[in-house]
Amino acid sequence: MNDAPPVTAAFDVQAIRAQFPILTETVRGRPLVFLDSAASAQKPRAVIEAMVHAMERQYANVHRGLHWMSERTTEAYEACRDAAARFLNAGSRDEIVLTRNSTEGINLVAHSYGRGVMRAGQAVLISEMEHHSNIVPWQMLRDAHGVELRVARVTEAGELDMDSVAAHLADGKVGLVAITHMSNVLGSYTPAERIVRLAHEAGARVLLDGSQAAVHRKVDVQALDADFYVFTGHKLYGPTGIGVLYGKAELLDRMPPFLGGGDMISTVSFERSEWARVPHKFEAGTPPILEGIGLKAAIEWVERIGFPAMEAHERALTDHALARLSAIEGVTVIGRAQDRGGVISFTLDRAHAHDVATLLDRQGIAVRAGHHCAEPLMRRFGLDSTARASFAAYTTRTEIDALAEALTRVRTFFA
Amino acid sequence: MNDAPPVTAAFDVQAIRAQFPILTETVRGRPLVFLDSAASAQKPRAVIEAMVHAMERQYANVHRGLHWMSERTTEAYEACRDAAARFLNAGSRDEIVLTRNSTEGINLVAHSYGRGVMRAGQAVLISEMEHHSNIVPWQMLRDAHGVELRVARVTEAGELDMDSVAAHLADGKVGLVAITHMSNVLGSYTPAERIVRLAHEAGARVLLDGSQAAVHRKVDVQALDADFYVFTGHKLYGPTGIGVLYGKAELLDRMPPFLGGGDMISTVSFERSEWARVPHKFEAGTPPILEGIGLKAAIEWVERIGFPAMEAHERALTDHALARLSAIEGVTVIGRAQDRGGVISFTLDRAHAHDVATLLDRQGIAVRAGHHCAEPLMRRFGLDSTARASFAAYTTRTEIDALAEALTRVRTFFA
Amino acid sequence: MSEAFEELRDLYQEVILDHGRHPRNFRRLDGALHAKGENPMCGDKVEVWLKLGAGERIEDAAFQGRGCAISIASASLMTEVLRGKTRDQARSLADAFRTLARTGACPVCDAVHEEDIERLQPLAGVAEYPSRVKCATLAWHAMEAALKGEGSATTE
Amino acid sequence: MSEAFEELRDLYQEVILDHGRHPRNFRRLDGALHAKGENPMCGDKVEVWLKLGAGERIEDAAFQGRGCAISIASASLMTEVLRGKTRDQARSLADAFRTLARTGACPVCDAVHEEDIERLQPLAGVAEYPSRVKCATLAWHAMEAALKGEGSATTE
Ligand SMILES: Cc1ncc(COP(=O)(O)O)c(C=O)c1O
Ligand SMILES: Cc1ncc(COP(=O)(O)O)c(C=O)c1O
Repeated sequence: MNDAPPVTAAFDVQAIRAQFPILTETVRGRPLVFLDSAASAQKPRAVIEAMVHAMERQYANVHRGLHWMSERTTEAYEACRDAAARFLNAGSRDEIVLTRNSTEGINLVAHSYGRGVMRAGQAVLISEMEHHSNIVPWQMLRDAHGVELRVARVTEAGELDMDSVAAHLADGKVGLVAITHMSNVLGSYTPAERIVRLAHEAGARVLLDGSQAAVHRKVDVQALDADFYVFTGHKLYGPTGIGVLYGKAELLDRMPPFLGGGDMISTVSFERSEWARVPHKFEAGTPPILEGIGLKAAIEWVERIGFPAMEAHERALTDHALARLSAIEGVTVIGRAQDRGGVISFTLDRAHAHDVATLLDRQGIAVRAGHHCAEPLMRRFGLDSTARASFAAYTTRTEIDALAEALTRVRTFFA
Repeated sequence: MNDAPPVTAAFDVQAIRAQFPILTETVRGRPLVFLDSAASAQKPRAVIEAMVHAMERQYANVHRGLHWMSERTTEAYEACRDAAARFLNAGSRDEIVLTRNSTEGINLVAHSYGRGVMRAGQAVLISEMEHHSNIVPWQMLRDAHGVELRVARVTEAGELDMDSVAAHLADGKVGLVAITHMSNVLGSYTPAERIVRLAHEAGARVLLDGSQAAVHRKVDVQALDADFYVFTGHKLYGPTGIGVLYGKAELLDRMPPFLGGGDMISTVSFERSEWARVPHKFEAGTPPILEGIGLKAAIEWVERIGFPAMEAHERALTDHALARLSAIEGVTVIGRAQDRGGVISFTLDRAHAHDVATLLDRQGIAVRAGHHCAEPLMRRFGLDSTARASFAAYTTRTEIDALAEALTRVRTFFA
Repeated sequence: MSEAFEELRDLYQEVILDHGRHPRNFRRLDGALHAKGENPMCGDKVEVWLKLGAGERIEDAAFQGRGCAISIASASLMTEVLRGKTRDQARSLADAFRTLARTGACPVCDAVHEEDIERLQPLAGVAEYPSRVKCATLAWHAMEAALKGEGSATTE
Repeated sequence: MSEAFEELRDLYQEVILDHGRHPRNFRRLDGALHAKGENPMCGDKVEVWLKLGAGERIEDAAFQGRGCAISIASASLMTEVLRGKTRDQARSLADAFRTLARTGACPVCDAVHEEDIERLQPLAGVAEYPSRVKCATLAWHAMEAALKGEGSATTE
């Protein structure tokens, strides 16, 4: 099912690229330079093949079928839960809820933990650098459930302001801290372990939004002692339509269900229903079967490369990119966090980010431009929008050079 | 992208089967006889290829990207909305909300219409033959929002009891009728047009659960005058992870959002957010992009065959199956609705449905056994479980004969 | 019996059909340890009674319930092999049986449970049908719940 | 200019760069019809003022705002071509321009709007960049809102 060449100690980016069919495409007559992986990553052949194998050879609905196809498909799908548990080092596979994406995972916690366990008068603490998906669910919880919404500051360097975190925790009212593990705009990591420790000392639980972090760095939820952790499959080289919510068993057990329907119940009568045990209690309806099979292949693909090699590669790229971009007159990189990953937001004097993106696109280079679903962070830095280049395992130094050269051209153009 | 031979007036089941790679598989040494399509249908090559094409040649995140890959992927994904609108004959593409599955569509209505628009003291009317996914969300609404849950009866013949529907509507308290358009256990269609008319006269809105019906029969939501209609992609020869909720524009406009996050907002500040316009208001986070592309291919595949041909084929199969099964001593078919489709539940004297399913599986035949996520209906008929055979465009007469023969063997075995 | 029937036999051996049709010890036991077992997914239900005698050995075991041939036969066979076992032996046999049902074999059990596992061997075929494993183990879960003084067990 | 730069020109023609850098009629008009336009997806914002004179013809048009070169250039060009138009002509020109921006051409407009469409032609290149179409049409939506007496328009 997977014929990827074994990638060992030496990180061979060309061998990796060869596993991504899309990377040989051309865009507007130029070879595609895809620097928008933070929005969604491309898919390696191993993922495509796992999904095709299921559709062509082994497919049926899962969990309730007694026949061969259903049993085999159930095994293949449930193996995704095992893979995700291993990937995050969860204590048990039952602590893995399979969702549609990070957004659904966060909404699930806002609903089932927020409405189900938290009390009016308590507070949720987020930060200025959250993605809308980690803002809006808490606003909805605030408006529906009388919970206060607090916002920790971000420093000028683009790091989470830990003094601000501590100050917000001081009165003991915060019941849940929901903070990103890595900013999708600035590339900054947050000090997750310290956040968890501080929060726990103040009696708060912690949800970490690992949509970006889990793609670039080994995450160990037990070492972090995170209460909840979410990530999304499509950014981890997997398919769309699937994400992962990790939750500590004791919390998941206490939480009421989220959506109702088939598969999340144990028995149903019109008077009342009994919920299935965790994690199925949180998984209503036919699950994302093909997507689970694809995500498992993606996780295994990432594990085969290994985070040490991938991180080293991405760190080198990021350093190179920061050096090249900073050298271009008129380019300003937003944020200069100590601990950062391969996501770089920048502005160009006298040129709007959208024009920059379009002109780069004209040269075959895909970057994102806009508020990156983080309007409050834009406001924090007094900006409407930035251009953003983001890197993945398949990104090369040459592509970053291409970006720098194209950007120089754009600058001359607008000068 | 699709090299399926054109299927015209004449329905050529072998030509259709040739488009489903999985149908040449063997199970336990026998050719697969897949009679569990009501749980989830197999996928034609056109669907597989559309998804592979996206992953191999044209993929990026949608809606917010300014670059070529994102724009093309957005077009391909949004084309699913157009296809679904056409498929259901919706008045506008903006009346199509893309969900994960039917279950999520129903939960969305239970949340955003139920909690958002209905008032405590009103009632929701369901029926005895609903799938758990059309029961549990209403129970949760009842328990959270003080809405009454009423249940219309099903006749001994397995038809919706319209007198019971009328009786429940009589006091004008019912705000929403949520009823299946076709039973996933009995195969019975419900008289959707009459239900809608009665409900509207009594001031109630109607949600039809088309998870089964939309697969077998042309649905025209405007002709039905349905207020909400749901179906699920994986039963319509499409991928898992995607479903469709149709809602009348005036209703969707009035409903508060469901999940919060990226893509469903227009602007975000910590104080408050403004929702995007319908249907995006209901679509939080990165959508099921690949799945939308797959579902569009599935809809087009079904449209190419055409419901007249497919219905005729399935009707002939169903008649044949009913005749063959009834002829086996000890076999009881549950329900004998006038208007029915290719889903047949049956029991075998002296043999438990699970044993029947396992023994059929041993002979390569996949049927489902259990309560089919419809426990209350089982109870209505005094049963714990049934075996269920269900048919699709690719089902053949020979397969039904194989079922009948295998069942005869099972019967002898347990006699 | 024809070849076609032979195939059906690999799981549904005569012993299973026989115990499925004519379950042994299908009755209640007054004043005994008792627990219910339920597999909500498939609706199988079983009640198990255990009477402990001298030396806390199982003197009598009985069950009632309804379900598929596998779950009834397994319960029936269980009541037979449990006689004379101590609590620990019964629990250890339950572990051994679960391994047998899940994997089709129980290499490590031979020493201790050789004779019992041989009697239960006809149920080893369920390993090929993962969703049926729970049918086979339901009564055993209920039996352990009864020993622990818990009223019920579920194999969801 | 090198070949590389030539490529960039197909959308960003000199006219656009010029109007983007030096927008014309970039001011407020007191006592005029007025509306705001906003594209929340990208943050572009524009305000448009229209002063009607004799025969309800547009005597003066002006705008202020911030956004990308496309949206500013489009607003600037718009204020120029609107002078002397009746309400109906302005609306019809807006329709024509939207067709131009969406499809890259407007075959049916030639007869009526030939001259204006020629001035706006440099913006036709956005048709190749669907997500940028809204940048080009934002000011036009605001203009129509102002004519209708609505305070704001959005191109979400
Ligand atoms: C009648 C009916 N309603 C709802 C559903 C739920 O569909 P899904 O599990 O795809 O949400 C099904 C199938 O499982 C069904 O048959
Ligand atoms: C930090 C962060 N959180 C949440 C999300 C939401 O992910 P999804 O859209 O897959 O739910 C994203 C990406 O869009 C992200 O970068």
